[in-house]
Amino acid sequence: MYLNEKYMKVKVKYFAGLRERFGRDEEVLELAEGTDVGGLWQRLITGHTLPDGIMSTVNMEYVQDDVILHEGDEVAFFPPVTGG
Amino acid sequence: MYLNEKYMKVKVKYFAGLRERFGRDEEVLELAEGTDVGGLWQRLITGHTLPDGIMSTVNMEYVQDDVILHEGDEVAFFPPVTGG
Amino acid sequence: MKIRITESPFDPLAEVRDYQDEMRQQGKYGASAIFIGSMRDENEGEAILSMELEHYPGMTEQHLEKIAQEAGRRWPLLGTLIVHRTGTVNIADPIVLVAVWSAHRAAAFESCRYIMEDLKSSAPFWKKETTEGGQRWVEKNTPGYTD
Amino acid sequence: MKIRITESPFDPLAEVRDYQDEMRQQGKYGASAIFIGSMRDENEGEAILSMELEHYPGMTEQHLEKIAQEAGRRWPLLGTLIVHRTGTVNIADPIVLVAVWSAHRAAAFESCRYIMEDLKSSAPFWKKETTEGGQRWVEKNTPGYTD
Repeated sequence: MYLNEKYMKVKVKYFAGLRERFGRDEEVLELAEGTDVGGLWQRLITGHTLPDGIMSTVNMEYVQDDVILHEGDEVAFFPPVTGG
Repeated sequence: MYLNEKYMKVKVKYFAGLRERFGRDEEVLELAEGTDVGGLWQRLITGHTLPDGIMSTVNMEYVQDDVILHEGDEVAFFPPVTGG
Repeated sequence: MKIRITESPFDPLAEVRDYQDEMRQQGKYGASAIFIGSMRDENEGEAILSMELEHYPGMTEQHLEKIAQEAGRRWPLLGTLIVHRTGTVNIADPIVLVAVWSAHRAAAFESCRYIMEDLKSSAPFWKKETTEGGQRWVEKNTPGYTD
Repeated sequence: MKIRITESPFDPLAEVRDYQDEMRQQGKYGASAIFIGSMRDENEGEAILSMELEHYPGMTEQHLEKIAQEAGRRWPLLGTLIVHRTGTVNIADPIVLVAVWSAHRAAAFESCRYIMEDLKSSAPFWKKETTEGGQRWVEKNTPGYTD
């Protein structure tokens, strides 16, 4: 890491089985600018890419893992939905 | 007609526009044995075959015009249905 | 299964509630699909004032029962309710109710639609509309499945 | 259009009646299609005692509104009502209600189904079932369209 690398804060939320697995429902993480959704997931589970079975949203919209995050974003990870 | 030709009685019902056109809702007709639904229609409107737009039933079941009638049958003729 | 033809106005939501209360299948069905058809104040661009609904007593009940039984052969249904109005119908009056109960939604949706389409195309009812210009028989029902 | 998420039990037929009373479109709609999903007492062959329904507050409402708006773009709807339960759900409790009003039946049937399928596959709800053996997350919803 370079000294002049810039950082941003994002809120990360977990639901259902993921919430239980991580033992928390949300947290604020500091990430290097330019980090994408897949990069955030690798920060959570080192070395693992976002599995197909995990859905991700940024600011309550479904996204793919190559979406770049920004300061203040709210990210969420969760298993397939089972409502209705 | 032969003297020894046999006859049967059938009840005929008309609904909706047909009822109004015939000016009656039902009647009992005496027909030669072996008459089919199309033959009954030709007796009602001489020389005309049963049009596609008229539905026919025998004993409350939809039928084609070649179904042979029997003593005591209840026949009905009506325009396309418009319920629901 | 319940089939009811009524010359008086009926309350479709109350009919659904009453039928469901008597079903005693609570916890068995996970899906119910309900269709309510009611009288609009216009048809083919012309204002409708009221309507006469004629039917073929005897055949109507028998035919609707046959449709409901066929739906029950095609889908695993736990309950089926059909109510249809006859006689003089006023604007916004409910005309037809079809309600079905099943374990899963696909069966509920598809059987409800199936019953309605069959009812529209073959149950012996006829509508005569009263407009400002007089009375006229409705010539045919609009087509059903569009997809 | 009305979207409601509720942690308390709700009465779907009363919700439909209340919404319809406020619509003031009587005589304009000729068709309403209603779907009610309720809790069954078994799933995948195992008896279910109760269920916890978790959701993503904020996103849930926003997402359901988006589905309802998309349905309104695809079909000419006069009314759309979606109610979904959260929290602790008991056997036979209603879980979801989708009701739509339109001039004709094709739009009503198809939009009601469309909303339910989208809700099932993408609205952020998760079910955790309590069986005699303990608790388990429902892994996925059953597929929707079968025809």
